[in-house]
Amino acid sequence: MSAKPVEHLVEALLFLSPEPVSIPELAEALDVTEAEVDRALDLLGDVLAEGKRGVVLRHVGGGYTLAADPAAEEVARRLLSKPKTPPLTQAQAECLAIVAYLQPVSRPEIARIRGVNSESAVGTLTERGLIEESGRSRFGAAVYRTTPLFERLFGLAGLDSLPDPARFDPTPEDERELRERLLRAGEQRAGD
Amino acid sequence: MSAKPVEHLVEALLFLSPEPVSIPELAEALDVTEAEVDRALDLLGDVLAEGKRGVVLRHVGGGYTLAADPAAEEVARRLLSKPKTPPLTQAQAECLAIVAYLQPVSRPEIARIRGVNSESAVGTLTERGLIEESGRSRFGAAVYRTTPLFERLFGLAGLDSLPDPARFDPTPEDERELRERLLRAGEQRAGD
Amino acid sequence: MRVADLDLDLDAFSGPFDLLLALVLRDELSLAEIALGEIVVAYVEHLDAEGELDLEAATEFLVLIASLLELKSRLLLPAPEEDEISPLGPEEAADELLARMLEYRRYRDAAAHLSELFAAGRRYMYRRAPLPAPLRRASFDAAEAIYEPERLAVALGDLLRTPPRPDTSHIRPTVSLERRLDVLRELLRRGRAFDFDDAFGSEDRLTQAVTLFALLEMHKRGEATWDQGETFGPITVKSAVRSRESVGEGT
Repeated sequence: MSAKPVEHLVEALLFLSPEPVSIPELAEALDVTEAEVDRALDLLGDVLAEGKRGVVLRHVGGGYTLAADPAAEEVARRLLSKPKTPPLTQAQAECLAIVAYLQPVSRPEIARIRGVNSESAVGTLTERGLIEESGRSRFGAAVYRTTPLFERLFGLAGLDSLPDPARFDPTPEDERELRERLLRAGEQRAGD
Repeated sequence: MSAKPVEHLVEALLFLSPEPVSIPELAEALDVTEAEVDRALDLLGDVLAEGKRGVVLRHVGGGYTLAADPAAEEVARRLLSKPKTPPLTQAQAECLAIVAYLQPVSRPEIARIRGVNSESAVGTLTERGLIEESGRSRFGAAVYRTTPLFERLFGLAGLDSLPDPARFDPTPEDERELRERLLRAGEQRAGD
Repeated sequence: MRVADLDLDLDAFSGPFDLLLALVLRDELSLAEIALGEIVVAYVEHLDAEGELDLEAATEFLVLIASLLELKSRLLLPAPEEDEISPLGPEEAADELLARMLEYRRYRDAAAHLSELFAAGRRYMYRRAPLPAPLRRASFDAAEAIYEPERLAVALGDLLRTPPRPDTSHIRPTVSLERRLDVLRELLRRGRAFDFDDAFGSEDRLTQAVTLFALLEMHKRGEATWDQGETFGPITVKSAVRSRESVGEGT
């Protein structure tokens, strides 16, 4: 290791680590002082400044990380992005339906309607870009809405082209607001 | 994209891709000729030659990929707390050699060549992802082939980079001597 | 289907294949009488009906039928005077062994070479990071309508459904014989006699039946008896015990 310049080792470590690495972590792994790591990061930052190579050095979330140059995003998409559109699971379809018909809607509300924790389904839908956070509720919970990509993937001209759920509604005579009825049905399910 | 040198985009693509990328794939994603990709890889290979930076360019598994410089192996294992992969046992190496050269090959055939049951070694190699079942022989036995991971871990650009097995054949003198020894052994046994 | 279950209907035998095997192995059925060709035909017909080839089963069948054929040929052919397959001469034996050893050596040396490659290759570590989020989703421009909007309406319909009341029909009320005996004894202790309908007429049928059963039990033990003047008439239950102290212990 001794012969290898510290900035090269730092580059190798940042290259391998999927998460940002902090200066103390780097110093400990390399068995050098934090000042030396600092210096190495300066050197590396010069070489990997934006526009200089295909990879750039980034300082994010309490650490350093390497990232592909944003200019390569379009070609990267062509090479790597197999459209992530697998069939929706029942949980995902339910969450998506709740967000689509009630938006904006908070995560606790989704959970109350479904009667089960919906964190993972909401996470997947967010990751796939079908829904997104659109702010906070009065109580500080994240509220969600659907995205333009959602409308694309469902072939909808707009949110008002969503099909009328009345056709699949088991209690159509009930005229209360959709949100209220969903919440009530969810509470009854949870009360079992 | 136009302003960005091809080798920078190639670097970004290889950085992002979890698998080695072939020249035709790179050419298609970048919308350039394979000759241009070739040139870009040459340039990149110079910059990322071993010992020059923290990351090196490798030609393995039918494509190109980036790897951390081996000089950083020790510090990287410390940072990522990744143990060294155990070396291959003699039995595993023999089975792997037979599969690599004769693929697709069945387990009974492996056992016949090695002269011993090879179930456990074949199982371990399958578990380590170095070989995989690729179908059934005429007689219903599973047949095996090597995986892309095998090529990557063994630094092979492809299966045709395996050395000619004739290289491992004994010289005619060795062969004659071996035959003599066998004959003598046979006569001794016959004389018992 | 397992080969053992293959149903056979041969001239000399009818039943599953594994039974045939067992009979042959126990010498209870002579292989000489069995037309092995018919078994093969039966198996091929079975394959035809099945429509697909189960390789495991087919292999098993081949092994079994081959051993039966070998057994039968030994039965039918005259035994050789002596072992006619002469052992290999030393020359041939050495050649055969040599060929095998050379083949093995080739792979043993190739294995040593691979081990070196592995030792060199595993010094290289590769990046194992997920793709950045924007690359993990479909791009807006390339996105096509692949989901059915109907699916959302159906999902919402499912969520509007309230669960049906739990079905409790499988839970039966239980009536304890012990408890009915206690009730009867208590009534008799209080009054020496009572009318069955007055006491139990308002109970459900199951309780009445178990009470009647308890009464029979008490009659058997000599604790109680009854009068019924006419068919379907009122039943008067009376104590059959003379001394109060023995109630409950009179067996």
